[in-house]
Amino acid sequence: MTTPVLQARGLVKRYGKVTALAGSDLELLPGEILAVIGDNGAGKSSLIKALSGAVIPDEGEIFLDGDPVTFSTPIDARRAGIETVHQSLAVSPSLDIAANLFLGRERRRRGVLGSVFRMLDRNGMREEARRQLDALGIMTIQNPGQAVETLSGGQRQAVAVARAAAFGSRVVIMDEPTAALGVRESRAVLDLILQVRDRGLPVILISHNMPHVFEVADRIHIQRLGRRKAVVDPKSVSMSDAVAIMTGAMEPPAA
Amino acid sequence: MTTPVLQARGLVKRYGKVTALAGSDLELLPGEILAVIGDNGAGKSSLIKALSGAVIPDEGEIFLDGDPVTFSTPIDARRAGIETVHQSLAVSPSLDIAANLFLGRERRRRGVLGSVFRMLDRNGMREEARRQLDALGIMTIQNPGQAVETLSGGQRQAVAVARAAAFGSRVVIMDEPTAALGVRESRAVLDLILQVRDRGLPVILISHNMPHVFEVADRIHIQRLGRRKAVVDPKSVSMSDAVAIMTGAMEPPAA
Amino acid sequence: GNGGGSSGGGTLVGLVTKTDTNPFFVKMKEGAQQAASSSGVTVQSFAGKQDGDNQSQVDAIENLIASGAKGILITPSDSKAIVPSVDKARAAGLLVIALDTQLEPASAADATFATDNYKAGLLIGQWAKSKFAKENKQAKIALLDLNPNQVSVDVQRDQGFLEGFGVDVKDKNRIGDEADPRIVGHDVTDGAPEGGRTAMENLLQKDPGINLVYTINEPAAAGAYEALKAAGKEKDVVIVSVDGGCPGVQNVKAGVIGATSQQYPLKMAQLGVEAVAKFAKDGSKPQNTDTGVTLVTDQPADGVESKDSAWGLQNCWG
Amino acid sequence: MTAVVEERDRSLLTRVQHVLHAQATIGPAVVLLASVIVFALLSERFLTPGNISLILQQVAVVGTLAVGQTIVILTAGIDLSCGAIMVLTSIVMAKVAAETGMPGLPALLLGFVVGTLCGLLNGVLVTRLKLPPFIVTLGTLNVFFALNLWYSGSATIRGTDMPSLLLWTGQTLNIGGTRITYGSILLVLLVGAMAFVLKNTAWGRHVYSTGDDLEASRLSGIRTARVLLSVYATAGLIYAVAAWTLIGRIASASPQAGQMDNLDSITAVVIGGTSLFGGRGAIVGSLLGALIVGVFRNGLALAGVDVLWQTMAVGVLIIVAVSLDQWIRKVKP
Amino acid sequence: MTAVVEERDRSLLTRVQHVLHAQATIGPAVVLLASVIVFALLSERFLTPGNISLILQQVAVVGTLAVGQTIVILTAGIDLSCGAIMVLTSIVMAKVAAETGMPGLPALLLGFVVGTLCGLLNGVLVTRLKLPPFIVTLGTLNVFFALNLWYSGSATIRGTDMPSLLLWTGQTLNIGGTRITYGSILLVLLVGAMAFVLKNTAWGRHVYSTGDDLEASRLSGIRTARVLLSVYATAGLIYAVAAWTLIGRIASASPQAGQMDNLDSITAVVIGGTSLFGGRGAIVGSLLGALIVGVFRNGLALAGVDVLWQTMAVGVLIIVAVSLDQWIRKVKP
Ligand SMILES: Nc1ncnc2c1ncn2[C@@H]1O[C@H](COP(=O)(O)OP(=O)(O)OP(=O)(O)O)[C@@H](O)[C@H]1O
Ligand SMILES: Nc1ncnc2c1ncn2[C@@H]1O[C@H](COP(=O)(O)OP(=O)(O)OP(=O)(O)O)[C@@H](O)[C@H]1O
Ligand SMILES: [Mg+2]
Ligand SMILES: [Mg+2]
Repeated sequence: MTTPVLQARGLVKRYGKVTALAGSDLELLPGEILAVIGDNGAGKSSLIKALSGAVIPDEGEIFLDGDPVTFSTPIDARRAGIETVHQSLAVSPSLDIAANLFLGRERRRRGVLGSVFRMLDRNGMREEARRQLDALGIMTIQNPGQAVETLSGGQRQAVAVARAAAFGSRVVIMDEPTAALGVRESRAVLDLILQVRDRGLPVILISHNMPHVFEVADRIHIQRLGRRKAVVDPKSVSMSDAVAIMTGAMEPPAA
Repeated sequence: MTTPVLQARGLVKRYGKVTALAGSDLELLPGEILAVIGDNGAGKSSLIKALSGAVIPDEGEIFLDGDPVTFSTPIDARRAGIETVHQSLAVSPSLDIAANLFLGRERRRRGVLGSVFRMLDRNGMREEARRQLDALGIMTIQNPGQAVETLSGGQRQAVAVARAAAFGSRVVIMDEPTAALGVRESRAVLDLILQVRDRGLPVILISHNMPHVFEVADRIHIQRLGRRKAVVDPKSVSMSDAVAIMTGAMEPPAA
Repeated sequence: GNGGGSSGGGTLVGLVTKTDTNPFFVKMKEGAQQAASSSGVTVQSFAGKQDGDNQSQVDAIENLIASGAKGILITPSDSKAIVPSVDKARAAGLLVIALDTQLEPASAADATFATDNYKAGLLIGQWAKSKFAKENKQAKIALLDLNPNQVSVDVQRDQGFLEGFGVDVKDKNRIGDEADPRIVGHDVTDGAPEGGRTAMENLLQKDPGINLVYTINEPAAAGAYEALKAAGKEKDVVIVSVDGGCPGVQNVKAGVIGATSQQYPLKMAQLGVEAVAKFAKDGSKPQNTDTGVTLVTDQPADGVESKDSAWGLQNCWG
Repeated sequence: MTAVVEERDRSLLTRVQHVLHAQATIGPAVVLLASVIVFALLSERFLTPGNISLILQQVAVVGTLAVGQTIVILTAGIDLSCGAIMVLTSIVMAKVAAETGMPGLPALLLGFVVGTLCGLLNGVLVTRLKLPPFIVTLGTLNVFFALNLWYSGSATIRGTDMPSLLLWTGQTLNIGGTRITYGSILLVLLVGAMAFVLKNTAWGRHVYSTGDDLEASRLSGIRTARVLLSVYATAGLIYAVAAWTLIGRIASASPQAGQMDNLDSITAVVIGGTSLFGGRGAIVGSLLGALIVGVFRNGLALAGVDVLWQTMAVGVLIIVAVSLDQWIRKVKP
Repeated sequence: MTAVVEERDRSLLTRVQHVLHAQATIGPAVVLLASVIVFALLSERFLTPGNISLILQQVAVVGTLAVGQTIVILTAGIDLSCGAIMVLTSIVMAKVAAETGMPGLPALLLGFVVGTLCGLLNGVLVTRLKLPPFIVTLGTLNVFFALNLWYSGSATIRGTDMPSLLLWTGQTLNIGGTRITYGSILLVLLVGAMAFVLKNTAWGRHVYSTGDDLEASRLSGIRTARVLLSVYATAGLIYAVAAWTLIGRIASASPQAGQMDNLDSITAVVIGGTSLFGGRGAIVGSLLGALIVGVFRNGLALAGVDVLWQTMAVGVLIIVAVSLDQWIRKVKP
């Protein structure tokens, strides 16, 4: 059996009286797209927050390429090569698009200006941002120097997705990346996800959109009531069965 | 020809240099579900914000049952019987679910307690809230006394949808009501939209989810670059053609 | 006795000052503490948070009554508004002595140990008048007051100075209603050097010919001097002030301040503590005492009694 | 071994935290109780009925201001001008009565009107110009204070020149041997009434909702501008009540008073557990907050602590009390 | 007819608005220019080189504080303790030098260290206890102030007892016939350096981003706690520089100084167009804000306006300046 790139075992996360994760497992295999589906409140976001260092789980273990790791901040996860698009987007409204793309990993200028005066390479970052957005096909964004607060919800989401795709080196996690996107923009994101996978990077995709999930996923992780209820193969399970398992209307097939 | 319940003509809305609406029209006929589709940034939210009094258009007219109206606040639109679920949800995080459902139209107790001391009928409102949520099939919400900030994104959306459905008396407008919802919850919202229509109320539904749109819509308004590009009949136009019109890849059929 | 405060000999004396930042009141506190150890009583001190803070003083009086103090020494922030609280203290059997500033009416306190602030102003005004008359100079006067609130010390010193100088002050209870053309203007300093400097700078801009500066206290005077020095006018301008603190008297000696009216906060506090100690022993009440004010200058003027800075330094308070 | 013990300790702490969290204003209440116990141990004079009544009197003015400040802060605002409004209205009440011989009741009502108008001005600036309340009240603070000095001529008005109604708040009522001033009683009644209104009326909900998320409230059909106007005007009225209490307390009206009361009232509100970001908090907490500061000042004074260290203690108290309150709230599901 | 004229007027106004909006700090610059013009018309002495230099000197202390205050406010914080930190450090520098005979440079550096530590304490409380900065600095304000009184014994230290380095900021440099103090020059350099850092370094971006949305910044991989700590510590260091300027200005170190400077520095920052909600604003604006207040005070004094009305004018100024700035910003696409 191949070692999972990213693995979680028995994750528990409680918020006061609410138990968001009740001992959840997860395995992400090399080069696959793993979709995570589940009802609202099933603990999907909580699960990937734990994997990306955004929250510290109360119990449970996380393994990266088989080695146990602990992420106490999002930076730890990022250092390990895990990039995440959070459901809440995590962009800085008053900064421009380029600044948001490079937030926390700004490029400095060459020479003394960069090393001594620590000056940013604004133009370089703008150009690179332009390239990334073009690659995503976000045509409606005209100028990477525009402040993010002036973008529509969908445009903002595109910025967050572009960032994760550009910088992920080991795992890319996307929490409902197409929720606010238009048809064309969703298409672009799905293509991007496939591209990322083709680069050899495994992707975790959380989505409520079953056609999308069944189109791109290699395996589907079904989350229910804070636990992994089943992992199914989209080629052998129908959409309605997956939904039935998700809502508890059907027991998962014995793997 | 039947008089449209709600009609907009030549609406223009500019935000500084950005023109969100460039002379947009809209007609909502009695008892129909009108879907509004369009790319991100096409001006869908701006359009319905103008119709619901949330923004004041720079130019253009709005007619209600054929009579010109001006909405300068959301209250004006609400008074006229127009209820809206905004994309940003518009809920008060620290208040509980019941309080949010009845926000701005609280019920008072009977007798002196209500008329003189202006006391709220807390229990009455909680029970009513419970009923509304049950009708929507939002099972994961256990207690209408729970603060909205403790709900998941999808649960919050359910609260906003329940509010509009419960109080709309002339028009119900929903801006991407299922964006954050799970499969089952989305189903419940679609059923609710159909129910509302069956009550005789026309509904405007903004959505990026084409299967949903084609399932429930009576007519589809296609918004492009701040204008109404076309209105199509879902029974005579295919999904891919609608998308092609929306993205500008195809000209609309001559009506 | 209980607690740290009321252990020394059982007699507790309260000292309530206007602020605890102004060195004048800090010295008063020290004087009281010294007198306390020699009289075998305990002093507990309170202060307002800023000039004019009447409420903190009211609270302090009440807390002292509750603590079982025998007497209260107070420099009132608002000499009228504090009276009802003082009445309460006296009704509870405490001896109340006003220090430095009289109550209004003065009879509201059992006794007043104070300098006459009006007289302090008057002395420096007379001194300046005599000096300018001798040198046959036409005065152009800047007045650097405390703050816009027209508190009594501020008013008394300012108006005393002007009357001493021979200016018609019109309403004696109001700063700034004079019409005398020799007055260039008033500005406020908060009684601190930074305020003194800014006020002086602005008034100098208004009229660079200013040659006589009245200041509410010596810190303000020090700030005003810096402004004059920066403008190269320190030699041509006479500064007068009130207080007689050691840094102030040193400034008199150094020629920064022409004359200052020295007051004696240590003495006020010492006499006050002793009076309360005596009252606690035998119930006798003290008489009003003027703790005096002395003009300190190294350039004595005709017809105004004064001491030199050497004497001033021996008698200064900190 | 140690790990196990630690585990048990932590769970005990957590259990305490849970119990404390059950009630909303329990945080400040615990702090108040703890400080009362400590000071009672330090000085036997502390827990006498006379001293308790004293503390109540001493917090009456700041406590009343804190009621107005609380509703402003609940809307995510802040009112730096509260002290200035109070002083201005106290001068108006007293001077009009003293100089024109106006009877007590109309003078008092005139003061209430002035206070309400001052608050309304703040509200108009906040809602029409859409300026942050911090900036508006920083500006009006100076304006009201200058008006106060100008109108009063910086002169204090004596209680003996005023009608007795203006001084009524300083009169005492004998309740079971303890003498309580009407000013303190007024404060308690005001807190009760405002707590009722906030909890049980639509207006109260709209205040919370507006502070929570202004835009969401507007879209939900709340007339947020009207809510804000009414909050600032009501706060102004409450500051005028504080002015009445102030006159009774010092038996005179002083234009110098109240300059520090801005920060003091905010201190009471934040110690009382109301969030400066709006939408969360309770009036009763603010009363407790004012009492905590009052108990500290009084207790430290009785213990003979120098003012210098009292100042420092209050600084530390603010931080500790608010931290504790936040710790207790953390349980929130 | 009138309607047409109105329409034309409005579009002219709108065009003015657009032109003004082109530059970020144009709002405060316009206010500054307008007030300079008005005061120049009111008094011919106003626009002399000497008076300009004077205004620069008068705003040097508050302006320097405002630089530190700005970076704190950019992170959506507020620093009520800045005046107290400044006074405490000025006393430390001066007293250590005067009493132990420590030379100027180590005394100055010691002061810088103390200022930085005070700021760091604020930062630690904000980041570790997760308390609102308003509350933290309201608490430490009292603590630092008490420390200042305790350490200084409330005694002023005279300039003549200090090494000349501490007084250097009060020395003047002759630039083209106008005498500028080194304190003013220091302020301009500081503004320039901080503006550069905020605009051109990653740290600067992280400051804006942290103030804009703390949680989003954290999720984006910014060490927000470290950014906040560094901001408060840097602000503390800048307040220590302000202390140096203060000593030079009054040629002494006084424990009474700077008590009003908290609100004054915040006033400068908000007039300068920085948002109290964080994430938006610029250092240059704060310098302009400080200059606007300085010009007003100086100009009104030259015009012979009573201090009472000066107080009122500053109140009105705050509201008008910030309204104008917001109006100009409204064009924002
Ligand atoms: N910060 C928090 N505080 C309190 N409760 C929380 C918090 N975050 C999540 N929860 C609760 O934990 C549960 C799981 O939430 P989570 O966001 O992980 O669900 P989800 O599967 O992502 O749902 P959705 O599809 O709606 O995004 C929910 O009941 C939610 O209310
Ligand atoms: N408050 C605002 N300020 C500035 N620009 C705005 C504002 N609201 C919307 N816009 C701009 O107007 C255009 C239309 O926005 P709108 O939100 O109406 O689009 P939409 O069709 O709803 O998009 P989406 O599908 O992403 O929700 C966008 O370019 C957006 O950036
Ligand atoms: Mg989620
Ligand atoms: Mg939209």
